[in-house]
Amino acid sequence: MKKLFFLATAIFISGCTAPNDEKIRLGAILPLTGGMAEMGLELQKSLIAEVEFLNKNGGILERDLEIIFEDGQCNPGVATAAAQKLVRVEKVPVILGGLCSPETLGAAPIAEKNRVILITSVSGAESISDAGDFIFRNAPEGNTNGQIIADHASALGLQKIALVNELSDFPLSVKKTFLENYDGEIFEENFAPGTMDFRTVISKIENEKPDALFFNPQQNQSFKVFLKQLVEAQWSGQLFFNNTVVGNPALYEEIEDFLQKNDAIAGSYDVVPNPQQTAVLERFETQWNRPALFRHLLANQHDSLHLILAAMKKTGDENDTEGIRDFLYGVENFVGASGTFSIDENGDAGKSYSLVKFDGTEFRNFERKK
Amino acid sequence: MNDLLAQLIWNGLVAGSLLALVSLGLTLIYGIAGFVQFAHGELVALGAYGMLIFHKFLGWEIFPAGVASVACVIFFGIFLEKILFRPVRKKNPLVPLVISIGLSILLQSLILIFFGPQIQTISDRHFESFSVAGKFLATPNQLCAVVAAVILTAGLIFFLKKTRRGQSLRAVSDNRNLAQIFGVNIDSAMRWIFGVSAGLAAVAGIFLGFERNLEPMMGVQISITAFAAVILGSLGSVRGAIFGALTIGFAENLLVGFGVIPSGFSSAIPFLVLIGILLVRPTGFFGKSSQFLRE
Amino acid sequence: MSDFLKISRLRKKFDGVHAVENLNFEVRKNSITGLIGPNGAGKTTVFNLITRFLKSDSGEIFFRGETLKNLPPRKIVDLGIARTFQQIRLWKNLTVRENLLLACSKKYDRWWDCFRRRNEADAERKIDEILEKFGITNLKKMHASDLSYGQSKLVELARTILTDAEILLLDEPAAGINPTLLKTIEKIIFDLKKSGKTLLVIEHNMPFLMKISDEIVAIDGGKFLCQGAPAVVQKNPKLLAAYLGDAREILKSEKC
Amino acid sequence: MIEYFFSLATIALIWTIVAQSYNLSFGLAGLFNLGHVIFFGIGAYAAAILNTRFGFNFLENLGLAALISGTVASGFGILTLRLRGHYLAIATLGAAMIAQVVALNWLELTRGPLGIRGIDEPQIFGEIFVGDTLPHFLLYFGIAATLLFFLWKLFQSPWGRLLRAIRDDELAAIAVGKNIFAAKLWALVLSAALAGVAGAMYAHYRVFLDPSIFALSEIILLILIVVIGGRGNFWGNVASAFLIVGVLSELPRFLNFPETLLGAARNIVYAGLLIATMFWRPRGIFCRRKK
Repeated sequence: MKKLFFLATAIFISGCTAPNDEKIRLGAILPLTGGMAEMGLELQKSLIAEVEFLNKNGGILERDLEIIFEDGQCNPGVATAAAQKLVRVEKVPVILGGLCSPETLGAAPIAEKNRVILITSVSGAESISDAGDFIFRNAPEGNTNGQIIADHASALGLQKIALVNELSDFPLSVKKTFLENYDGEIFEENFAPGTMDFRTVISKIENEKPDALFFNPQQNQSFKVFLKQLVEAQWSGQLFFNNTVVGNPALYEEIEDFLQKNDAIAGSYDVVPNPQQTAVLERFETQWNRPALFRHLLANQHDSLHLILAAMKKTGDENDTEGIRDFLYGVENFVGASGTFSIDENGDAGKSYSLVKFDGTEFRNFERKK
Repeated sequence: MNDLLAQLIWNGLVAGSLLALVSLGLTLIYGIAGFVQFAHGELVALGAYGMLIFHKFLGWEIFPAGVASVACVIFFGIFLEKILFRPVRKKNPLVPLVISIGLSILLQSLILIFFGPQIQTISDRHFESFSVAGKFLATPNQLCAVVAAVILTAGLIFFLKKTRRGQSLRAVSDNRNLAQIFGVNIDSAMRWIFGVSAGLAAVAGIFLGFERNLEPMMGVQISITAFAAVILGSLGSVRGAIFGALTIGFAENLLVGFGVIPSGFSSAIPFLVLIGILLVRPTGFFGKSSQFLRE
Repeated sequence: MSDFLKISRLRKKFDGVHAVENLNFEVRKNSITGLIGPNGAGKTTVFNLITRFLKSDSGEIFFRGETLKNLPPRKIVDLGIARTFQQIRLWKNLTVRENLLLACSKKYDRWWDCFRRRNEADAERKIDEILEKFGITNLKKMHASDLSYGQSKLVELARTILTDAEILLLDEPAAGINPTLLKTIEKIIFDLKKSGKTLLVIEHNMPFLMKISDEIVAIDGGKFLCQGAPAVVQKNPKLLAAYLGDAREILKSEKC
Repeated sequence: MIEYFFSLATIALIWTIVAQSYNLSFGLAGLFNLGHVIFFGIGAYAAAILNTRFGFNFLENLGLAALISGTVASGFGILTLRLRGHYLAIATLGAAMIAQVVALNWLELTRGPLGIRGIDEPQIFGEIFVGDTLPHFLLYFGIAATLLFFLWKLFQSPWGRLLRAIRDDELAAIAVGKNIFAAKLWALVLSAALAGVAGAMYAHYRVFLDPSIFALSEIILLILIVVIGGRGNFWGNVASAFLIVGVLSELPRFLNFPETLLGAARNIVYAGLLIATMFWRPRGIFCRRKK
């Protein structure tokens, strides 16, 4: 009976989807479940809206565009399996890369080995820069975030800062540069991803009476719980955040005045509103009839998509990944929804962070004290 | 302003009493049905999400919404017992345990699909925390949680010890066949136990929802910690569950508070305490030391 | 050697209840000794103490002169003391052959033996021989869970014999057995005695026990009552009081 | 297309070894140990650290991972083998949670959440790198076959029979003079060593490793495989590992479920399978129904 069984599964597998070739197919790996699903699904919806719009206006190289989404779950093992399926079954030439760094790092070796372009618009871990020749990053590296906040803290003359980090790759790279650039006293506390009870950590910090508190999460889920418990602990003092909390007004419900009172400052992408960006947000709103969250990430992702499409237009053949790779390395002062940037020899878009301050409803740019 | 030790003790008490509500349900089910119900955490989550529906979406007041949410979870608990656990009651305890693991994953996925992955809060209005005797800060929600836990625990113990129905439940948990011979209706006993434990879980869920906001995976974390509490106090013993929950609640807060254990390790504390106690007493704190032939 | 198995000043207390108190008795080599007493007299506890399943509070047990103090229970069988249980303990998922094989072959009990060439021929032979004697060879391939109560009793007895221990502690071998099967068990016990084995038997079936035992030890409430030949012990007033309570009238009318 | 199924099959092979080793300690010896993924994770991390920091190659790592997991298991066993039933289960589940937190926090050793990157592809006899999929699958198939043969011999040996007896009734085993503690400890150590080897193979295959290897989802996947395959049933577990890891975990991907429901869909498939098996075939779906 067992022999029969093995035979059956083999037949069943091979008979599956055969790739049709009239559409240009791209892959995308995003966390569609788990802690980061909120951000992942938002980016997915934006991509769907972009593709809808492009296909309505003639598509690319006179063919429609299609994006195949795979769930990376912020887990390297799952991301590798997803990349293998995209590369070997769907045979996509380009993968719009992982959201969290473990996803990108899990998928990168597969893309590199099969000469498939992988471009991430969010992952901040430094190790992505040397992950491979076909691996690109259209997002700032995590550590610049830590640097500008450290400089600003020194500028404000703060002596002692409490640093609360989530044990994930992006926050750790932010913490590394923050510690390198800030010479005042540090009181550090770490928490495991998914922690929901910060009361004890907050009581410990209040007992240390620091001048400021730098909350450094990977997922903004923990921001909402941490802030709620911070308000209930009647905290008062300067607040710093990394860029993951920017761009999602839902997070700031009923703590607007608390943030403003403690003049909350966060690192964020240097996202100057420009026509392309508003167009992206409008397309999202028409498609999903609600305003978009994580607007700065959507702008980045839109630029990554359009970089790829521009490269394909130039090479005339979407499967010529070497051609696309060379085009990308040659990108100089590309004007996109996330501003103008060029790509360096590591495949990074060399973007930088700027500081934004909470003005009652949103984190917005402000001129920093020199 | 306020003194750290008092604040930590209060945090420990709040965490401990919420954990006690969850652990009581677990130990009752083990006492009577002989297996650790893995999906108990999801009932806690359903209590919280029920509150979200009634209070936030339907706009009911807190108290009626709470009662409605608890009632729904109680019926759901009884319904689960009827369709999933009754048919396998005769089988060895591993079978219902594995079914409850499957049920746990199923409920998590359903919550994820219906309520979405993002964090949600039950009430928009914020709780103003107030200082108690100048020593520590507490919020009204925490206070109600501790009071509710004390009342419910005392009520449960009274119910089990004094009332006829309660004694029949204890008889069933002691020896199911014997109780059956003396005319105790096993099915109704099971309904009572699963209903009561689901109710306790829902109440804990509501307070947890106010205390820490809602997310689809909130059930897993609290139920694993409750497993540690129940085992630590030794399975099936009510005072063991309460003792275990309070020990873990205080250990988590005091050890992290005074830096004995770095806060990154806080989720491992329940199990460090558990394994420590099990080394000394292999059947939990209140367990009879296992004579070879007795067990 | 007078006392083959000697219990001296044995005491065991279970949270307040004196299960066994200051018990002394001996079992002569190659004898069949009955151990009787009303329910709850501590008979099975004595078995558990001899086989060190339970640790005694105080007192000693001597087997062929050596003390059994602080020996782990698994070593007791190697010394030559084997036992059966009040409720039958067979391995349900194993076949009868496997149940018996485990008792007699100790050679290949380590995991790296799985690579050595094994010849369990002699063990197989011993099993066939004893099944033949018990008349249950047809059960060899059956799963232990499918056996009837009587068959399980026989298989457990066979398993205990196969450990070829010198002294066998039988815990109610005749309980719930129909008369025809009782005959086989009786024959088996007499054969064991002939082949030089010693038996200590707990039994409530008085006629059967009186018939097979050379000597009877009676205990009640964990304390020693009397020891002697079956006929003598039967008459002992203390024993009757222990069993039947103080019903003097019944005593007069019954010719027990 | 075929290459993808070989890569899936390689993962299924690794999980077959883990499931079969768990089948030895949980299925055969009845050690209700929910923390078996600890040994899988320790083997993976041992191989990752030894390879990236000390330059041990693939074959050496297999041996060393087995050794390290085995020693950890012996210490672990001495502590936990006195526990029974649910106490053993929850204590070992707790140990797995502790292992995850330690792997997350011990930055010097495991680089914490950054994970360990750049583990070499497996290579055998010096420099033959087994890079792409087919030779990779063949190498892993060879290793898996030898390990499974060794396990099969164990299952059939008198020692295997002794373990099954201990699972049914410990006291009877003591009464016939068996050293049940040693047998159970060896069962745990052997199953841990094999899980360690599987961990090393996983690390070298994935070339990237992070603490999620100790996650609850891995524990549940392992229970699912052994429960479907049938406790103590050798071939059942091989088939169930391939069915679940090879086919079912990728099924939602193939049936183009709406992307947003992909993860939840897979969990629902697992949950349904778990509950259905327990209702109709508690002894695993590959063994003949009890007569």
